[in-house]
Amino acid sequence: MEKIIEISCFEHVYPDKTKIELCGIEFIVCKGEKVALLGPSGGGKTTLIKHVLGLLTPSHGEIRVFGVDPYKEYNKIKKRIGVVLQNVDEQLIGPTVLEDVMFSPLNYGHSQEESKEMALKILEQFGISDLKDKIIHYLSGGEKRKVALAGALVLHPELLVLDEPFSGLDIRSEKEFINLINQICEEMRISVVISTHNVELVSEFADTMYLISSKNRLSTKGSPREVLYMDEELKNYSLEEPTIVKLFHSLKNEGFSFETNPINVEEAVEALKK
Amino acid sequence: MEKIIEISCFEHVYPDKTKIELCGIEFIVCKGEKVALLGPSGGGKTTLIKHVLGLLTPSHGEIRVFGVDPYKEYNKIKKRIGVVLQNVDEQLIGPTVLEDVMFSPLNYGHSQEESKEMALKILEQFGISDLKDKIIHYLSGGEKRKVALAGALVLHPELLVLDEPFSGLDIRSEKEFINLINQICEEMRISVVISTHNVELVSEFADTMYLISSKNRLSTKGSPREVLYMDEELKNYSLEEPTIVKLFHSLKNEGFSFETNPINVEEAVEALKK
Amino acid sequence: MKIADLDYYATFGNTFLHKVPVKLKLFDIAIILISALFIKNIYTLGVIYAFLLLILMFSGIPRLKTFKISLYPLIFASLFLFSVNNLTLPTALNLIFKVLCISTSFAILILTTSYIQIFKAMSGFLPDIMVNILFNTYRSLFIINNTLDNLLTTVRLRGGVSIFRPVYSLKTIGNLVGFFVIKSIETSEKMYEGLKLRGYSDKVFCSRD
Amino acid sequence: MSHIHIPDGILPLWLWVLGYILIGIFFIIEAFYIKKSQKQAKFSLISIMAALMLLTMSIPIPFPVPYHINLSVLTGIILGPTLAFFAIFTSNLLLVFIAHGGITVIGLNTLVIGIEASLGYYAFKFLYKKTDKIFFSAFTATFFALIISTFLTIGIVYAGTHNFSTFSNSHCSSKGVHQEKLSVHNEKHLDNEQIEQQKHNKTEEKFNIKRFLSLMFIFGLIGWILESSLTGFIVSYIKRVKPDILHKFEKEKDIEKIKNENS
Ligand SMILES: Nc1ncnc2c1ncn2[C@@H]1O[C@H](COP(=O)(O)OP(=O)(O)OP(=O)(O)O)[C@@H](O)[C@H]1O
Ligand SMILES: Nc1ncnc2c1ncn2[C@@H]1O[C@H](COP(=O)(O)OP(=O)(O)OP(=O)(O)O)[C@@H](O)[C@H]1O
Ligand SMILES: [Mg+2]
Ligand SMILES: [Mg+2]
Repeated sequence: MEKIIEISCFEHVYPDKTKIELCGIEFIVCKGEKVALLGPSGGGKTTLIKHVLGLLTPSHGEIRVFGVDPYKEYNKIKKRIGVVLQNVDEQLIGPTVLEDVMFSPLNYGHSQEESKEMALKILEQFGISDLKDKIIHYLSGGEKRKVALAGALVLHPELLVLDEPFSGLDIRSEKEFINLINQICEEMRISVVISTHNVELVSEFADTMYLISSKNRLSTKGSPREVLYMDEELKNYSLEEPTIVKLFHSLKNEGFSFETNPINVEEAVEALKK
Repeated sequence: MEKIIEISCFEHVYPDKTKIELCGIEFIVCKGEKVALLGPSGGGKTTLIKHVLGLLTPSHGEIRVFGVDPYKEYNKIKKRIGVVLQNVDEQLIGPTVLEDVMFSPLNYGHSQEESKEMALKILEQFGISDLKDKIIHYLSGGEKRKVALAGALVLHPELLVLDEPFSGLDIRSEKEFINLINQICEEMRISVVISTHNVELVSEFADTMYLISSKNRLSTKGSPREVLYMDEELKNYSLEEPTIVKLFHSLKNEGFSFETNPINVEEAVEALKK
Repeated sequence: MKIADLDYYATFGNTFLHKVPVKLKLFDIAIILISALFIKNIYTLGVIYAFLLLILMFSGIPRLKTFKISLYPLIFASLFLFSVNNLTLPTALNLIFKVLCISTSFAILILTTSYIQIFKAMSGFLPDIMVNILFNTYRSLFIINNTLDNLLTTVRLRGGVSIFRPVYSLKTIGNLVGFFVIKSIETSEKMYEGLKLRGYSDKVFCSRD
Repeated sequence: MSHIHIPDGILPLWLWVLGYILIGIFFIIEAFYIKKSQKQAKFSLISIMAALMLLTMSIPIPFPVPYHINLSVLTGIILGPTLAFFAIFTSNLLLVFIAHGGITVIGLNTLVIGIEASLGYYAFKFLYKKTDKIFFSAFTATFFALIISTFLTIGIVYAGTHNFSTFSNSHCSSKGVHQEKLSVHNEKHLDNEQIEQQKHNKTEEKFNIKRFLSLMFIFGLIGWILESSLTGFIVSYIKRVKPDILHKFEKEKDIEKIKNENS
């Protein structure tokens, strides 16, 4: 399969000498894959993502995105990547929603009409056409996130990078947002990288999971079902298991045995019925 | 029991005509009680808290904190209240941790030495003495929160108000933080008001819960165990049940029956064993 | 009055003045400006001012607030008037009317027209970089305004600054503003990252119509 | 009040148009320079500083005189001596739109405050290099820059109004005479004798530059001290918390140190 992102082992030193070393296993994202990057706060998720986007360059190690070094040649690949970083507020540029979503198309040389058409289409797809003339700073947190996502997807990129897209949302909005991402990515066949520290939600959108430990090491990789049941690993990574997983672990310790490893409520009900 | 906060029914109109009406039942916090305010994003939790702190004044209704109107006479009660608001980042002012924690004592007229002593003591109690000379800016999210909490508690207030203290933390840090709050409040016998939209964690720290619906109504009140099992209510409040509760609901629908209503993993294991 | 409030009225207000095309409003302002600057007869100036007040009365925008805003430049004007030997009433009135005409017309403009529209109208004759800076400043204003609000609230909740210890208070305010400056600079860095990632090509910032 | 906004309607046409022209020329040159030196990255910093200058004005300072901070020297220190002009122009422009007055004098105001910012920058750079005392350098630099800019304002006002009487309607009849005077004044407006002579003419309205000067200084002095100490505290804070913002000054200092060690 075509590899979109390839990172072997890299080290970054911030100006204040904080050293982040993300080594261990290779970080690879293939075409069409949905990858979650799970780690505690301060683990280095944002650092990794900034390297992928060419905002930082490693002091050691090599990073390849679409086959090029993103720091040096970001211009070559920028049209193929859509991004929403941690602080949405600072990424919404246009004064109104429509103009903000039109920003990328206009800057990539599309005409005024084309851009407008593209923006309207994506807003429609997101179900937020009614927001189009609103001024950005009068939107709620959840709405801002949707607009930022629309702005990132308006040019139909091949890779979508989201840094903690759920922080600050309540559970209901989180689920809504996940559904939106899943649906859009399905439709557009986009590869996705999402960083998060929310273990409960990971299983709902990721095909593959990477763990970053609080000591800035990247090592475990696997499907959510595999990784979430490695409780030793999770402990090492100072992460907690999701509630369901914890429940089944406790039950197993009490002497029950199950055939499957459930990761959500429905599966848990099935397993418990037996 | 002595009532520290008493709010009957109030209405607030923001300058942009957004009307928040928190009526239904009385909001009462007694001495030594730990109250959680649960509601979806945009429900009005922050609005309620700002009224308690005298940052806003209602257009209708009355608010009493320690028996006075906080908007008019905040100066009388300000020493008795410790606060950490939603954005910790913007609440740490001193360049270093020690200086930040010393801020309140100095402002209330304690001498330099006294303030320093008080600050060191509380940092000790929080187990973060080693951070004391660090520059605020470079702390991690979790550490910042601890420092903010230390700053709020340094003068031993009688009431602690926390607005979404867990947002942006990973689960492990959340739990750590909850334990810290529980422990400190036990020691100091402080009443606590915490607003949150995290249903999973509520049961771990609250004696009493209030629900705020997305339509800005305050009505249900009860212990976490009672409230979290009112699934109709929660639906109305556009909140999701915690995972364990959801699991047991599903199991009941499948025809199982349980004697207890578990709200955490240990209780769930007990219940399932039977 | 804070900029955020002004912007709010401009954006969500719904008076007849909100519906007048921006270019026409700017043209009117230009006329008032020129007449205020070149007319020397105080009666004519007085009539213009009265006319502006009349518009204000019936426009449906918050009257008292607008009026208060428009008085601000008088502080400076009075400084100049105090420095005139043998000041006569006509001279004083002349200057006061001039200043008030201009500030009132701008106050009415800003309460009925959002910055976005004004900047767009101005983008015709300002260089690209200036237009970009204007739009970006407008956006920045609202982002860092939140930060400032939070900071001021914090200081208030944690004891506030007192007038009785001037040096200590000044230092606290210095720390506060220092913090604010650092936060803002970081905000600008993040904004630039956002711009870059979204393909900013240093030409277009915003659609022009 | 460290800054006096000159209200509209005081200065004559030629003067404020000149201000606009000067600032226009400056910006054209600057725009080319930015394009050439690839400094576009700075433009979000420029916007933020403009926004900062606008917002910090609303921070309440607990002193008897209602005072608002201006931060122009800080802007100079952070943005450098030339880019600061953009931020100052922007904040001036936005101030006009919130009816603080002075649309005609935007050019002149930008010029004065911009010069203040760059002077502050250079003074700070010099002092910091020499003394290595951050608070002292920032305080002195700001104080110095404020004094100079006040004199500049006074100079401009003087250039524009020493024949203030022409502006008043009450002397319409003698307009011709005054116009003549105006041209005379323009030629030798620093002629003290002339001013003395004018002063004796008690019946005439006359802009009294001395009184204006003393007013400016009385109001100014408190403002200067406040603003300077604030800038001092702010810069010290930045130095402690995020020194990389002041990086450009550090480098120079290191070079200096190395030089000293070598010699
Ligand atoms: N600009 C910076 N200067 C210095 N240190 C930094 C900087 N940015 C991040 N760090 C440090 O690098 C480490 C990793 O930070 P990073 O932001 O990548 O973590 P994260 O996993 O994204 O955490 P979070 O969940 O809080 O966003 C942290 O210890 C942080 O303190
Ligand atoms: N300053 C304001 N001006 C106008 N409307 C406001 C303002 N602050 C809050 N609101 C509105 O009031 C409602 C309640 O806001 P509030 O911040 O109290 O909610 P919350 O429960 O704290 O939500 P969150 O979980 O997002 O913090 C929201 O609809 C919000 O849009
Ligand atoms: Mg991060
Ligand atoms: Mg809130």
